[in-house]
Amino acid sequence: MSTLEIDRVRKAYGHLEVLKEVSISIGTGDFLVLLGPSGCGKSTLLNMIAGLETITGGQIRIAGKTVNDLSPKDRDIAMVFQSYALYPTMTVRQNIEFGMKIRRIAQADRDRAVKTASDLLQITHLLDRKPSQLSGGQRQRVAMGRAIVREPKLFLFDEPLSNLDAKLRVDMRTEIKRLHARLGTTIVYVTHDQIEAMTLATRVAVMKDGVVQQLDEPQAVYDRPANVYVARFVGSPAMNIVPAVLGAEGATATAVIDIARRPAARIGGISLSAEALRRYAGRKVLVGIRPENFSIATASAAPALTVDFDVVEPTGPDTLAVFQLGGVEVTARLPPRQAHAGREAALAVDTSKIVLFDSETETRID
Amino acid sequence: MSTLEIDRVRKAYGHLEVLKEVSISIGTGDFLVLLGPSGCGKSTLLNMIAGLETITGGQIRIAGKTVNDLSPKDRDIAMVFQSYALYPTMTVRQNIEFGMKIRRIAQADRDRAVKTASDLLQITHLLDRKPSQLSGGQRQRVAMGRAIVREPKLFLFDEPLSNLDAKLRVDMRTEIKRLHARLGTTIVYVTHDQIEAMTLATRVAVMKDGVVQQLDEPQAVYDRPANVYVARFVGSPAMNIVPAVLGAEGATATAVIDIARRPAARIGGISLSAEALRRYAGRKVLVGIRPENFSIATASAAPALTVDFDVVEPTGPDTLAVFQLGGVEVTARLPPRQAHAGREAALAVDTSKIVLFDSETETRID
Amino acid sequence: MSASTRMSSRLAGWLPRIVVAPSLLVVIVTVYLFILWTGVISVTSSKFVPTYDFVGLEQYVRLWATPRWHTAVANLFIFSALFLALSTGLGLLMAILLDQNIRAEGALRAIYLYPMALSFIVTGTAWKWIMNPGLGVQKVVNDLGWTDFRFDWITNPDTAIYTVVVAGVWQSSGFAMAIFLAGLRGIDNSVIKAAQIEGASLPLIYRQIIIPMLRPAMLSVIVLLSYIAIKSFDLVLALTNGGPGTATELPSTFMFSATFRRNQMGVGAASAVMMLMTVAAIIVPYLYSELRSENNG
Amino acid sequence: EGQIEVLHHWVSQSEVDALNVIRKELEAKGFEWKDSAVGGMSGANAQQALRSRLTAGNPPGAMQFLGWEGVQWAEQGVVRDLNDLATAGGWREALAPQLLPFVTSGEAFIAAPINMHRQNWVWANRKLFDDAGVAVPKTWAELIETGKTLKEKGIVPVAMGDEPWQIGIIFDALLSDINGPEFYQKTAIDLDPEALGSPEMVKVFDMLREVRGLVDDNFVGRDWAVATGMVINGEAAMQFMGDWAKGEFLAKGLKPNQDFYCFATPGAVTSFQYLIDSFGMFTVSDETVQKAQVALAETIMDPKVQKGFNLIKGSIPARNDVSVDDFDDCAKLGYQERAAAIEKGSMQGAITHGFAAKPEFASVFSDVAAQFFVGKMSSEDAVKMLVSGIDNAR
Amino acid sequence: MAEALSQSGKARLGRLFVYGCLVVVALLYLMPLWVMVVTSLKPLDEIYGGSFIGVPKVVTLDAWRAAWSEACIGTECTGLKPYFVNSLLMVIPAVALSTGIGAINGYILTKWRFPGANFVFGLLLFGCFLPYQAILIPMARTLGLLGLAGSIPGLVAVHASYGICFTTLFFRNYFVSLPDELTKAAMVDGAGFFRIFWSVILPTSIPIIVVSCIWQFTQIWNDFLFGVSFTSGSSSPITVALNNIVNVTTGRKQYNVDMAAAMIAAIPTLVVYIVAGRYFVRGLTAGAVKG
Ligand SMILES: Nc1ncnc2c1ncn2[C@@H]1O[C@H](COP(=O)(O)OP(=O)(O)OP(=O)(O)O)[C@@H](O)[C@H]1O
Ligand SMILES: Nc1ncnc2c1ncn2[C@@H]1O[C@H](COP(=O)(O)OP(=O)(O)OP(=O)(O)O)[C@@H](O)[C@H]1O
Ligand SMILES: [Mg+2]
Ligand SMILES: [Mg+2]
Repeated sequence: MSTLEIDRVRKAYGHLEVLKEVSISIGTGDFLVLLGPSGCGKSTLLNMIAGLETITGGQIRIAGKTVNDLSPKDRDIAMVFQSYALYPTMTVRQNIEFGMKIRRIAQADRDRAVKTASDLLQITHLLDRKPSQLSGGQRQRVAMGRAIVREPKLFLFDEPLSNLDAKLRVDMRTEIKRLHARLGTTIVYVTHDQIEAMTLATRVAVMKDGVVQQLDEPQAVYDRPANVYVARFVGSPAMNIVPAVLGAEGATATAVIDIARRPAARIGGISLSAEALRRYAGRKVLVGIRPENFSIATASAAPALTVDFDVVEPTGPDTLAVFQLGGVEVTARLPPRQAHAGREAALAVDTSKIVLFDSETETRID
Repeated sequence: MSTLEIDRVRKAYGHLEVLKEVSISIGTGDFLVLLGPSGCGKSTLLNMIAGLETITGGQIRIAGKTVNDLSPKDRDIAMVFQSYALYPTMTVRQNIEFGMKIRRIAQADRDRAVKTASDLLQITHLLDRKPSQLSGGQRQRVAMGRAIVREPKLFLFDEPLSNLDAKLRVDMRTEIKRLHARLGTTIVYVTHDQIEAMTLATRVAVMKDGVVQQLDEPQAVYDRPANVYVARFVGSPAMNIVPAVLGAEGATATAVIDIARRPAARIGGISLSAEALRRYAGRKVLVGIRPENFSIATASAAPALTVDFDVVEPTGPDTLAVFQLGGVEVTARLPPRQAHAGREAALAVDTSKIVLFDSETETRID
Repeated sequence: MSASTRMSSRLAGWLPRIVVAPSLLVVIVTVYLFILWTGVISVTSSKFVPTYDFVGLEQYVRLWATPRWHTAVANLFIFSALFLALSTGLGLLMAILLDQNIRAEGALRAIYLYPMALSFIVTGTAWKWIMNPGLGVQKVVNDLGWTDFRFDWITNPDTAIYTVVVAGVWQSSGFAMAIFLAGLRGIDNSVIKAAQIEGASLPLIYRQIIIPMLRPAMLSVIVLLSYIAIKSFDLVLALTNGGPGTATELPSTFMFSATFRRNQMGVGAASAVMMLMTVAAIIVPYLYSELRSENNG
Repeated sequence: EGQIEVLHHWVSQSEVDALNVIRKELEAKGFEWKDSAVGGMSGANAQQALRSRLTAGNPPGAMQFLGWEGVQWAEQGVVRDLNDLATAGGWREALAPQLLPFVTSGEAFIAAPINMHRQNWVWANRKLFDDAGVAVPKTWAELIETGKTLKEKGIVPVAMGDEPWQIGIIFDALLSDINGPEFYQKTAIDLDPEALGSPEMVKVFDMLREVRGLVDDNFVGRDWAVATGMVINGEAAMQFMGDWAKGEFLAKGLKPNQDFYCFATPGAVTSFQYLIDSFGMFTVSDETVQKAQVALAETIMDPKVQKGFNLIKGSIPARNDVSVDDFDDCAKLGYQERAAAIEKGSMQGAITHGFAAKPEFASVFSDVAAQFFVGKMSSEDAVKMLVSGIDNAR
Repeated sequence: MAEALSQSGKARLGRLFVYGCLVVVALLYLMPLWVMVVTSLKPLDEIYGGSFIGVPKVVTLDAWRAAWSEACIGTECTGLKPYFVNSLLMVIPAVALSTGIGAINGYILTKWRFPGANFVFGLLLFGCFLPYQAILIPMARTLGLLGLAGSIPGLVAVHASYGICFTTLFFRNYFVSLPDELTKAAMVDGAGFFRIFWSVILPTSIPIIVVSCIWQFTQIWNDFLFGVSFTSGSSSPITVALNNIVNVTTGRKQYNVDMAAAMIAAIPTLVVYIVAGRYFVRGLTAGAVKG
């Protein structure tokens, strides 16, 4: 268990800069999730932390000690791979033991460690099978078992759940969360699935093209995304980003949004700093509204806009309604059976959750 | 566009019965989703509809005509596969044209059809690429394009989205939904992802081990699952199934549920037919509660039970809280920032959404 | 799981079988019927040309009483074992080395593979010279000053078979290399990374993890090399012509000379049957298990 | 006038030049010669090709026969009877009676012999002999002594290769030279078990072991012509080889008796171990081919052709009645010794090239001799192996 | 996978070692070729003078010229030229036939499986291991009956028949890894048995076609046994002619011509290996790996 500091780290393959001055630092017991689309450099960064890739520039410190020049085995880390990377010719037990064998740990200690880990992960009955005889979820557990027995300072996970089916993914997610709670080890976890990031992390680093866009607690990233990119990437269905013109009404702002074949909608009571209000009044901005912040207008929630539903998708617990707003397609998450395709509807908006972005730089306006 | 009747269809591979008297019938323009876990026989059934597998017993009728002995090309169907099955050596255009070429359709007509389909799917700029040069989502569109140009009576989809990543899956889902609305063709769609089933279907057939468990509208399947299996399979997180003892209170039922280290919870006001009430009063039943039907108790929603939260997973729009109830693990979906791990909480339950199951047969009690 | 399908008309359903039938017929005739024919010859008294008088197992008795045949059988085992072991080992080693991101990989690969392309009718002569103590390697090394150096296996009946092994390995190890290389290219990178993180050294990673993972490639190498070993004919003829004496006789050369040089067609046929039985004893169980496991999987 | 395909295994330069004498003569008669050569393995490849072709029902018009091949094919009834021609051409009278078993089958004449090689020659470098002060040996014991003398001088006494047939040449010679032609008859031809297992046979192997001592260690894989080259170059003193080796000396411009010696392997009775090449005709239905067959047979037996052919090939004519005046000294010597040998009964077919025992037995001789020569087997064991091998092949 | 391994400072020494090994092995492998080349460039006298594997004192191309167009094969002094053509006439149809048939067999055995398909495959596969010496005579008889004896078409038929075993193995193992859905999609599109094979399956099989062609080309081009058994004279393939140049018993060997002839005979296979070698490994990777 230890801290991890990534200090202006760069990585280039020839002329191609894959990571550009990435700086992240987390404390003992933190669960850092690197979140970003494919090719943004997540795995590269993780491999650099592991010592599997050379570092072009900057420093990586584990527990305060610079590890730039240490080989993987001297960094006291364990890693779980997307493909699990189990040794296919060894049994589960041999897979878990392998690292200990190399470090010449006595048989009795090895047995004890295997027992503890396999009990924890409920794979004791699988110890004598080969990986090919396991299901995806079981393989995943074995890969974790292999990591756990090392008792490392730092756990690294590279998209460990993306090969599992939806159902299993949810279960294993909870399991990893529980494991983290129990072991308390510092974890770096790579994923492109924002739900995983949200549920697991204590800290999320959203990356794009080798640059960290935002580093924060998950709910903060969700509620106050640093820019449009993060806003769109985190959350599903994605945050709706609607062009609007900002008006000042006292200390709060009002967004004026065009609606096709109807009068423009006016969403008032958006809180904003006085300075920003001054700067953006009368100018074009981007309004971010999460789907769950729409609701069917009732007595208590006054209607802010009236729209025509385009497509309606019931998901079971909720219904997703798609409609046009400000010239873009917008999704609202509503309770079941309240929305019907092709019908007109009056919607309310939870203005306290609205986020505004500069229409040029696309960064958040506070 | 046409109707599809599957009439007591059976399929056996040697001694292994894969489908056992499956009967499903849908009308013109319906969107039937076959939903079930891996290996339950979904693909087999779809292949039988397509004519790619022989029928061991029973009849399949398309537009009222028995097709048991017709070859695939004579059934007037089109099919989209999980792996897309694009012809790797042909360009996108050639892929889409291939079926028409075989049916000796004139070049001009072919061009027109390709144009229409590719415009519809926004792949016109990709027409001269090879499949290997396309992204997953683009490949998916091409596969659909290939199906669309056939203008078939029936579209068959075999897990068309399961190779896409989460984000893209959501987008393509909406697209398919829209396509169905636009073309109005009858569709049979195979998936093991319940969200897809819920959002797309007009009719869902939930299958298990070659037997149809429930055939109904999606929301009906969600709200009134035929048995515990369906209840657990549809919805994520799954419906909580909690053992309880049923008590009668006037015309409604009360479920009495044990809670560890606390007094038993009594959830009253569950509506039930008089006959069932009589039969089950005082007996053990299974109570089904969906995660979203829990809420933090307030003045208006009276507390039904007090529990200790075990794990808390914020997902962004919601927070999932896990706790023990009736000896099983139960998940509640709550608004963000309202739940904290290790804390006690008073929860309310929306009793109108509760479903009861026989504890032996596991079928729903009405 | 396959697209085994039905078609509307009966004929169409039979089409695959009809198309595969001629090949099957050809193979049944040219392989199985001919094997049967050879089997029949082996129980007749045929000498110069086939005669069809049943003599029981007399030719087999004769065969096993021929010292030359014993030499041939013993040699087949020595040769096959060494040839397989060395070709596989060397092929694997070269494949591993070639897989280290080598700059001139294409050229090197071509060099290792070219012996497969040459007919042994003449490369045999080149090898004969190279291994001749008075002309080849030994002479060169002796001339360089190491006068004690000996490489005269080819002159000694006890060691001559090893020269055949050397030439055989030279010819076939490149092919093994190609298959192993293909296997290595298919191995998941992250397995190696995982082992590295666990602290395994490179040789250890190869020994404990990668080489065991090459089992499918290993199987095909062994099958194809066995095929080459069993058929080795030109190799022996060109290199040693069975000599010195009869020291490098193999069953294939024995069969040929019994049938065509010694007027013992019956004995030749008997030796062919013995060889086929050996091959079948090895190959049939292997085929059976391979095809069965595929059905299950 | 007609076309004839001739299947043969003569592929070296001198062989082909000699063969061209026949071909030209035949073509002068207006026939076309279609050449089918299959070299290698002392004719086994050609044999195998022939067998395939006969099995397929597609025999060539004519085929070169070595040893018992012709007779064996005749027994299968596929060879054309040339009796009419033989009678008309007086073949029987012109040939040594010892040859007849190889060119006749029953009453029928089945092949036309073109030449006769003597196998048991010794070729020696005269200069080396003179320098060492040794003379042409008169007995094997002398030969061994001579060899040892030469060996002390750093000369390889005997040049040879390890091929079984090269070893066989020496074995054949010893078989007759040590124990006389009758012993050769009893063992190599009659396969008398008693003679085969006799102490005399042990002596033959003992002597063969002595010869081994005269051969250098690099003999493995050495071609006979390379060995001849060693004698020519003065690296080696002697070689046991058939008269085809003579061509190598003559090609270098060396003169018999002046630069090199040619003498028969030494024995109490000088033996003449021969092999002949003959051509047989297969029964075919095509009449033009039949005509060509007759023409070819006549050409081969034409004394003029035999002379021309053998002048090139290094052998002597199969016919006894062809003058050898134009031939070199070695050939003349061979011609004379043949006449003597016919009388003394020491003109005998060579085992090694299949003119004594049938192939299944001949190969046992060659197996045993070769294994003995290259290995460390005792003479007694070799004899035992020979007896049981011959028994097994019966 | 190699990148994963190469890193760190001391790696340099390791790489030196790797290159060292590779080059040494390569040199050993080239040794026979070098012997052949230098020998082919020497005059015959130099060779018989005792210089076998040394550098030539006099370099001459006479041997190459002789081998190509002057050397006598029997009494026909045409060199290898006409036989080279014969071999081409034999190898091209034989490779095409066996590859084509193997491809369609593999297609049927994977995509149109019928009861007993595995058994059929097993029957074909066992044919790979037949010692050919054992079947020469029956094959000769069969060719005679078919009227194909002694001709190039006959030889093509023989090679194609035995080639089927190997090519079927190659293609089957490759096609097993092609998704069945491809065939299904084409069927739904209305394509029939042959159309699917021709338009969908075959174009995806380039790597394995290359493997099959290389293997077959090498085997057939270098075959001597069938060539000598089933052809004669001027219809012989190049290996038989080569044998006739090389395999001299009671004549004098022309080593330089022998070596030149051998290399001429090997040129097509060498070219095939070098040109297609890249696809060879790729093709093996793609599917032929399973025995
Ligand atoms: N060895 C390499 N040489 C050159 N470029 C590379 C190399 N390895 C990775 N890259 C590039 O670096 C970028 C980042 O790769 P990386 O594997 O870190 O992405 P990622 O975020 O893990 O994506 P994914 O979600 O697909 O795994 C990509 O554009 C990739 O093409
Ligand atoms: N050719 C076959 N021979 C024997 N059994 C088969 C064959 N094809 C499929 N099965 C079996 O039939 C059952 C149903 O298979 P099917 O492919 O229809 O499942 P599925 O519901 O589509 O699953 P998945 O979601 O994994 O695609 C499985 O148990 C499978 O093993
Ligand atoms: Mg990655
Ligand atoms: Mg399926």
